[in-house]
Amino acid sequence: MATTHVAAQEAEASVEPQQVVNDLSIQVATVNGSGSQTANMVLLRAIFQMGIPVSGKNLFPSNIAGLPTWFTIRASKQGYIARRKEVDFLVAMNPETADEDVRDIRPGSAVVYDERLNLNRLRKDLVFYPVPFDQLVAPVCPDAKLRKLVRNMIYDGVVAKLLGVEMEEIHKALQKQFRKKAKAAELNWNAAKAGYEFAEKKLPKADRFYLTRMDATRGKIIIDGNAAAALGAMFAGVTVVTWYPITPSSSLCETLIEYMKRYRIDPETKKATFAIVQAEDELAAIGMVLGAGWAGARAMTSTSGPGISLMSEFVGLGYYAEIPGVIFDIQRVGPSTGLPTRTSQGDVLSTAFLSHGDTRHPMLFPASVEECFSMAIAAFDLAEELQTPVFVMSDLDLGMNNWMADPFAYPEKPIARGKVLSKEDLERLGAFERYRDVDGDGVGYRTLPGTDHPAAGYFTRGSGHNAKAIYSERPHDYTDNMDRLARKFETARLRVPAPDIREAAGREVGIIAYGTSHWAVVEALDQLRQEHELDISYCRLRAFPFNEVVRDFVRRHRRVYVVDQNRDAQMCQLLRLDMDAQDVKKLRSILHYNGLPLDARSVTDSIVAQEEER
Amino acid sequence: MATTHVAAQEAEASVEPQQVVNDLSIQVATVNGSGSQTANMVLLRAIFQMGIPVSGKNLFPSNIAGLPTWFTIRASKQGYIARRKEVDFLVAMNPETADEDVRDIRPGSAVVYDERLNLNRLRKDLVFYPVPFDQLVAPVCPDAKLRKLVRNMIYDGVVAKLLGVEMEEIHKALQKQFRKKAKAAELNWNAAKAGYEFAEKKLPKADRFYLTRMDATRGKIIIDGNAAAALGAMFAGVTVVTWYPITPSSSLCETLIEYMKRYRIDPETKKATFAIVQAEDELAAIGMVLGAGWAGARAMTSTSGPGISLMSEFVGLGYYAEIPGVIFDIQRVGPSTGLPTRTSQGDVLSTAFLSHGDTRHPMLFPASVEECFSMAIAAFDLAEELQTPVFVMSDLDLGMNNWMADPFAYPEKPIARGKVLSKEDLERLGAFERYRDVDGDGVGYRTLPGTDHPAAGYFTRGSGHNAKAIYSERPHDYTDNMDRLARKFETARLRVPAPDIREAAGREVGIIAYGTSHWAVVEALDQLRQEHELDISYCRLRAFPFNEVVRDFVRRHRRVYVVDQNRDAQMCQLLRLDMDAQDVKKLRSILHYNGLPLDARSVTDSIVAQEEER
Amino acid sequence: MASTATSPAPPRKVNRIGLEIHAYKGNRSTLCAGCGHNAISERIIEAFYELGIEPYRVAKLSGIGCSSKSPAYFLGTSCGFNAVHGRMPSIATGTMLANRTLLALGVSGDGDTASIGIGQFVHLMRRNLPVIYIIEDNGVYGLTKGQFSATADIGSKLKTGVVNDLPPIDTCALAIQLGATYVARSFSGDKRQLLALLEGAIAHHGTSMLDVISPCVTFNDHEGSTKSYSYVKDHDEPLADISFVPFFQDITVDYAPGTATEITLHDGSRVILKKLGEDYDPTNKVEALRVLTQAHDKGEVVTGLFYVDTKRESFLDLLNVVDEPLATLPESRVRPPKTALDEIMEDLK
Amino acid sequence: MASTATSPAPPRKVNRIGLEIHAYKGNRSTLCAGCGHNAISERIIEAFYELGIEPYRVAKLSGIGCSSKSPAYFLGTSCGFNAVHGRMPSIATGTMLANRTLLALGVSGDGDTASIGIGQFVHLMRRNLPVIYIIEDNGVYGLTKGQFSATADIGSKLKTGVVNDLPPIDTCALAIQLGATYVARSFSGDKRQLLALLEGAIAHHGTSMLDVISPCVTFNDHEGSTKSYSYVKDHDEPLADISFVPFFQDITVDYAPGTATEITLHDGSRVILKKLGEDYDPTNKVEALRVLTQAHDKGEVVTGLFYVDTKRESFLDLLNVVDEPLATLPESRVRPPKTALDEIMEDLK
Ligand SMILES: Cc1ncc(C[n+]2csc(CCOP(=O)(O)OP(=O)(O)O)c2C)c(N)n1
Ligand SMILES: Cc1ncc(C[n+]2csc(CCOP(=O)(O)OP(=O)(O)O)c2C)c(N)n1
Ligand code: SF4
Ligand code: SF4
Ligand SMILES: [Mg+2]
Ligand SMILES: [Mg+2]
Repeated sequence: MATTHVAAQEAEASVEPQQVVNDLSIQVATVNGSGSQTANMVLLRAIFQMGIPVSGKNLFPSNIAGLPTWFTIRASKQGYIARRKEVDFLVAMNPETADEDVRDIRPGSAVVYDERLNLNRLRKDLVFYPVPFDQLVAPVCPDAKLRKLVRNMIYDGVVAKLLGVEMEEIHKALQKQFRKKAKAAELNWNAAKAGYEFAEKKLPKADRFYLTRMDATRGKIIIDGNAAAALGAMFAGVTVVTWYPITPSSSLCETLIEYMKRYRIDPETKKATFAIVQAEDELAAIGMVLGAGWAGARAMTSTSGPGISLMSEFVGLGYYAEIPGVIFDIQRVGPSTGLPTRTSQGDVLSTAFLSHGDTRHPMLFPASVEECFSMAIAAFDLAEELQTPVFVMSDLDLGMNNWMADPFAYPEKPIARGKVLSKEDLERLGAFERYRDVDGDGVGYRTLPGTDHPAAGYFTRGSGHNAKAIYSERPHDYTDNMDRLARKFETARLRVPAPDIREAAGREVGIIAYGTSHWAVVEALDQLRQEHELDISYCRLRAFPFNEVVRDFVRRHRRVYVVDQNRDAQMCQLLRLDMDAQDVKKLRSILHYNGLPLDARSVTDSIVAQEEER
Repeated sequence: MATTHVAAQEAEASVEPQQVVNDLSIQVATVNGSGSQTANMVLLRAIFQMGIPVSGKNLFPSNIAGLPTWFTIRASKQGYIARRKEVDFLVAMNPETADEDVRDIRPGSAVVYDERLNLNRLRKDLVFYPVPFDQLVAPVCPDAKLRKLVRNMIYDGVVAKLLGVEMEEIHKALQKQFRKKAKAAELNWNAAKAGYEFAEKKLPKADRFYLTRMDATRGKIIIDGNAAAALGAMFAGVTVVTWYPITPSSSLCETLIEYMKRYRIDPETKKATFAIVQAEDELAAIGMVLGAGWAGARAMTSTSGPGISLMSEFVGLGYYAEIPGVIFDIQRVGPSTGLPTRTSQGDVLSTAFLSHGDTRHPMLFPASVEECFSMAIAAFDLAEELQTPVFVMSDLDLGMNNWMADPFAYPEKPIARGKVLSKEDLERLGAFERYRDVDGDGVGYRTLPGTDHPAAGYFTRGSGHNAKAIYSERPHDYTDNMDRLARKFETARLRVPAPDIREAAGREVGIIAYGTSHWAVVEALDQLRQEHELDISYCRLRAFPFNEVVRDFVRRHRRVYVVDQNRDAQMCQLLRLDMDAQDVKKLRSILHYNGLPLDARSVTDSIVAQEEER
Repeated sequence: MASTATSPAPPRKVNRIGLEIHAYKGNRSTLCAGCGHNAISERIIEAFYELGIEPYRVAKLSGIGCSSKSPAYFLGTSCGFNAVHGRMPSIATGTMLANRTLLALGVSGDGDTASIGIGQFVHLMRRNLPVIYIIEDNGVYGLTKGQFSATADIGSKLKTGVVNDLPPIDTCALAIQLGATYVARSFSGDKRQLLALLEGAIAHHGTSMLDVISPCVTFNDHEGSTKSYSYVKDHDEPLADISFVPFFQDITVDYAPGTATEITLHDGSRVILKKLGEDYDPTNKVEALRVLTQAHDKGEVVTGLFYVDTKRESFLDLLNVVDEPLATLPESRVRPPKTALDEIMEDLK
Repeated sequence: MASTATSPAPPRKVNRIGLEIHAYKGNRSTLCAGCGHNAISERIIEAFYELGIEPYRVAKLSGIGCSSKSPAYFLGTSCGFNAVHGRMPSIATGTMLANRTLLALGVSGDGDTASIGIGQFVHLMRRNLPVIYIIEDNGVYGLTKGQFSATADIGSKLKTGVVNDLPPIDTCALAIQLGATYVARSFSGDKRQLLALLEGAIAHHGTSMLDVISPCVTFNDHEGSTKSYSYVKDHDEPLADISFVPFFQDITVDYAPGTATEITLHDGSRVILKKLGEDYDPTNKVEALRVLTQAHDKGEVVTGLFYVDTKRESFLDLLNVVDEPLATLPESRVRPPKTALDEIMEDLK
């Protein structure tokens, strides 16, 4: 049980005797379906409530119960919330993976484990804390069936004692977690206490990791990206929602249902100011979105890669027939029988050009839960202003993990519904031409079915029409229309959210990233500055098509690293297509595609290696 | 009826008094469903039989009967078979478009028309030949119901007389067209003769266009690309064919059915050595192909853009699960309610990256009917050797129009079925690992279901497996697999057909084209040389991914024009992604996207303009 | 004789909302002369005219095919959406979700519905969404030149000689089994029956599914097919003659009392069935399926209103959406106030 | 006492082709303990063992879902293909086209079949392709954590409180109507009935569709759902008890003579139905639909073999393909000779 210092296997992993405060990763290894989620959330929340920045990442299998799952909590006084590769504190609850889990961690780390697993036989360079879970759980949980569940709360107590998490915060977090279920809260609290007391008596502190109160989370919230996007959609005034269940997207619509039932029921009639439909599949889901968008609703669907593929034909129709709609793509590793519970940014390229023919689609790339909220709102405005399907490209890491954030700001701008002509407009104008580019921005005016004016009706189809929406196969009508659509995409370029740029002094090297890579990148930028004296500019893409600002960024740097969480450098490819030809050679790729969220060290190492190679 | 020479409106269209021999375009304007196809084919064939190179292009509407349709026959002593914009000889049978048809043609052209249309009132600078069709048809066709049909053959006779097409060849062509239907042949022959005789008596030659026998078509065949591809598939030994009707792809499988019924019935059992299934839709069609490919059949489907979009998810599975299959994409203008009867190369980019996740697919680009045949065969070999879906990217122009060609060469190489382990192999080896890269080319060995050996069975799914095909979610198994798939794509690069290169002396300017653009490009190269003294190198792409040879071509030229029949420069974009970064700036685009086949003049003009701008 | 005074125009014939029949027409048809689909378009024009429906209230939705083109040929001032192949049901669903005050008229073909579109068809029927779903059923793919669809009869032969050996899908039997609440079959040439069925469908509140045998004169007018004009003329076995009584008119239809089953529709209008030969009760699902299954097995075409259920709630009722169109609710009703966001944020702290 | 001589192993229990039951097992299941799907896997293992089918002849095909994962847990040495969601039928069709000597065993879920997959389901049934199609039917999407599928009962409630208000799709009624030739329903916990039905399905030549109620213990084991274990135990109303007599064994099943209907299957084996309470004739389609429609309307679960037709030709027969696997025909039989090409070229000149 004693710590044995051994010669470090790797230089940077060498064990130092100093205390490490508010800077560690806790990994809890369990099997899924064992109810450990509650214990993990309580631990995460308790640390958060102590004012320490945290993030939690759940690595779960594509099955319902019985397979290994890992939950990692990172506490970071610097506020880093990216995944960290290294584990400092392991809670080994899963006999099946315990040996490997123990083998993989750095020397000097600590291991809390079920004493029957005898893990301390495995290594000499770790701190081992054996816990007799069965013994502890029996007295606090008389109902044998529930013990499996309650065991988990015991490790919360043990970890709390060992790391210095305040038990009042555990208690508060438990209350929050269980809300009105007082009995369950009580049971779990007793278990946590039992763990705490055991550790107090039997587990002398032997590792160097500590958590102590600070004040860096005051006023902040914890939420996952899907819930944040759901809130965004609700405050965007969404009226028609269609979906088909798919991990990791389901929770977006499921959370939306909860919120809408609460906040979007007409107070007088008690009727819903929305319709949410679980469709029979993704083809139907997108079809309903287009039908609803055509008829004037703010319509959306949410899915993941397989659904995006199935929506291809319809999305192309949406592009050509110019119908608004918002599609959330919570990206995961492809294909369906791939790794559906692992994160990826693998749909970027195929979504940009989704569908046959000359099609291209605006995409927004939220990096944070705040942006899940604000970009959901922006996406609805864009879709209606541009009259085209708009994609919000989130991912499993953002969508399903819990993130710390500032509370979301209430939208300032009123809802922008684009160029829709009412009965009164038509009375004034006398007539309208659906596909005439009156304003030079490529966007025509539309009417909605049900508009009580004889000139309101028009016939919608793909590209086979002239400016008046009359059937036409004439070559010129076709090219005119296609050129207008191209013009509209140039309008999109100006309207989508601009990138977020942090300029370094030298302007020698730049980095471009998007979505969840952001968190690893900001940490890597610090590492590069501190460890390698490399000061690098950063351009965080927030949308496709790229604004001129992105081209300028590439223009004024010598080398630009593009970070992609996919194998094929998908965003880098899109940039290659869009940057000035002479700048293409500046682009280099940093790729990460093992299904785990990106970590800062991988980015740093890759840049350092490529800079040295140069 | 007399020719009036007026000042030419355009310089190059100035009317010269000399005879023009074996170099003209005949355009027949009719309504579809009026049975003019036969008359047009007979005329085309008759000219062909006179040894004059011809091509025929049918411009038809997306409807069954009653809308305008145009058939253009080009006869060219130089052997040019691309579409030519200019019409020299108009047969105006459609009252609805006649005025416009007459207005659009060049001064000095000739017009054969129904005298009741009074077209000669419209212009003074054309040669008009009025024909009293109703008067002529009655005596040769007593059955009034058939007269609408037979009228068409009258213009064949008139045109034959006026241009000098030999009536024996018309007769021979008629026989060929009607095969055993002697009565129909007879009726039509009488109509043609009536037209001929009328012209002989009443229409003195007043234009300058002539056709005379030459010897440039001996031994050649006439066939459309879909029939050629069908033959390729049959001689490739296809065993499972699934399809869903869609213009312009349907005739591929429909012709294949005809040929297979004739040549692929087992002589002893009278049973079929193939299965052809009309599926309920394209999702089912590709699913059946993958099921059959997995079980060891040479399987194919044929479709067009909307079908490709619907196949997205399954094609991604095919990529990851590594299942052979051949998909013919007879491209048309997108989307479905677009211009389904117009040609396009609009699916190139989306097909290259079809499906979510990191996917990419080999594509072959036939330019000719010969290549429809040979690339169909190559595609099956490639698909099985690479164990992946392979696309053959044809288009409406190639697939549905009639093309002159040399007879196809019987395949020299035996069928290549790739790395399949038999029962005997397994007995020798003892075991196998489905996804182990034994040969370093990224391609593993596979077994087929039904192989009588206990080690033969394995479980197929997407990317969630290790080298032994065992379920795995381990990050390393995933990246290993993805890296091997990337390696396999590098193998594809070496195995796909190499481009066809004709090098100019100067190596200053190059042109890259693919598919049906070829015919306009070769003619444009002559125009550029003759009219502008520009000697340009030509690289005809035959496949994606691009071989190193393509990169070399771009490397050694200063400016490279890429010809695309789509708005978004799709092939140019793929090249931009793949060329050396410093060469990207050499790429320029020539775009053509009005739904009509590309013509040489457009290419020439575009290059000249861009070269001057430089 | 020449007079400069213009004589008063003869009184125009108008419907109850003052519109002439012209207001219900569309573009000139580009379908083949004699195509059954054109006859159906004419009946649609009549039905909407007779019932006096404002054209702006109608949304015409279709998939792809000759049939799916036909919405361009009626109700020219209504909005229309010619979508993608086989997916009209989802477009119709979205449209009605966005604006429940619309009258959705979906037109599809047998290929569009029974082949590629059967999945969306099944689920639309199951939902009982308020929509009129017309299948213009010719047993072939007209627009792609005559391949068999999934409603082609066993043994029917294409002009190319190909014979169909798979049983046809009976869309009426399916619709009934799945939950549609107004299910009928008619023939494009049977003016009276089709008009009455259409008017009943317009008045019905829920999914109305009309399978209309509509011969393709170009590709399917040959012996052996029940969808050819001649076959239908000979074998048509009308199950029940129905006459529709719109609720805003006096009952003027003449029918033999005592042999009638009267059904009251959601809007108060009623459909009256005249019994023909047998006592057919269109509220009996089991019996409807029996009739259809037996006819199917015999290869017979039975026409009439097979099943109607006026009680089952429509999908929009189940969803409990507000009465106004969701599409045009003002911001105040679709964006919750700042206090709501504050409350939620507080809860997440 | 210690002996170096090894005592002879007890005689292994083997089936008619000399294989132990072990040869029919698969990987350890990763489904939830108590999941109905696991019980079905066990019956599949037994059925193939008892009939003595060589595992290499079986192709296991599935879509996506907990149910679709289960093929990994039986017949471990057979080839398997876990494809995409809702599209197992097309994969199965392709597989059988490629190699008609295989025995295709498709496993799907109710979401996989009745929601996203209903289109391919309909067309597979219509084709009567030789395949065993098992729906492991729990009324929910297990793998995505418990949303309703299209077979969920009206009124059943999710753990989240959401109530289903759409009628369930009856896959058996559909299959019968569409042309499947062996259609049955069972319950994962009814060992005897399920085994017998499976054995009958294996011996049947055509599409065998088995809808097996298979409770999801994690997401659907609650009151109000007919797919929960407790509900089924209480309401299960066996229509007929069937015992299977494989053709390679003596008839040893005990059943009351005089109350039996015997059906001879394509391969000569026979299924015997024991009448329970009423005189049920599984060759009568109309009656089958009546029973199912009435049960459906009453919300009852009826189990047994509803319909069997041993005469209808299978899709492969209709296609008239050679007896050998197309997949492995030698080049000489699939590439016509040069003379053929010459002839064709000549014709095109
Ligand atoms: C995804 C897709 N596949 C195929 C087609 C080609 N296509 C157009 S119409 C049609 C069939 C139409 O048949 P049906 O619905 O019966 O209509 P009909 O023309 O007979 O009235 C097909 C297959 C298409 N447009 N889209
Ligand atoms: C195209 C697509 N959409 C959604 C999903 C997500 N998904 C996986 S399994 C499943 C439902 C499975 O339900 P069911 O078929 O009833 O199987 P069960 O898990 O209940 O056995 C869904 C929706 C997917 N894999 N692919
Ligand atoms: S092809 Fe057939 S379905 Fe199409 S318009 Fe002509 S007759 Fe009608
Ligand atoms: S979630 Fe339900 S269906 Fe899935 S394995 Fe568990 S019990 Fe079975
Ligand atoms: Mg049809
Ligand atoms: Mg299920």
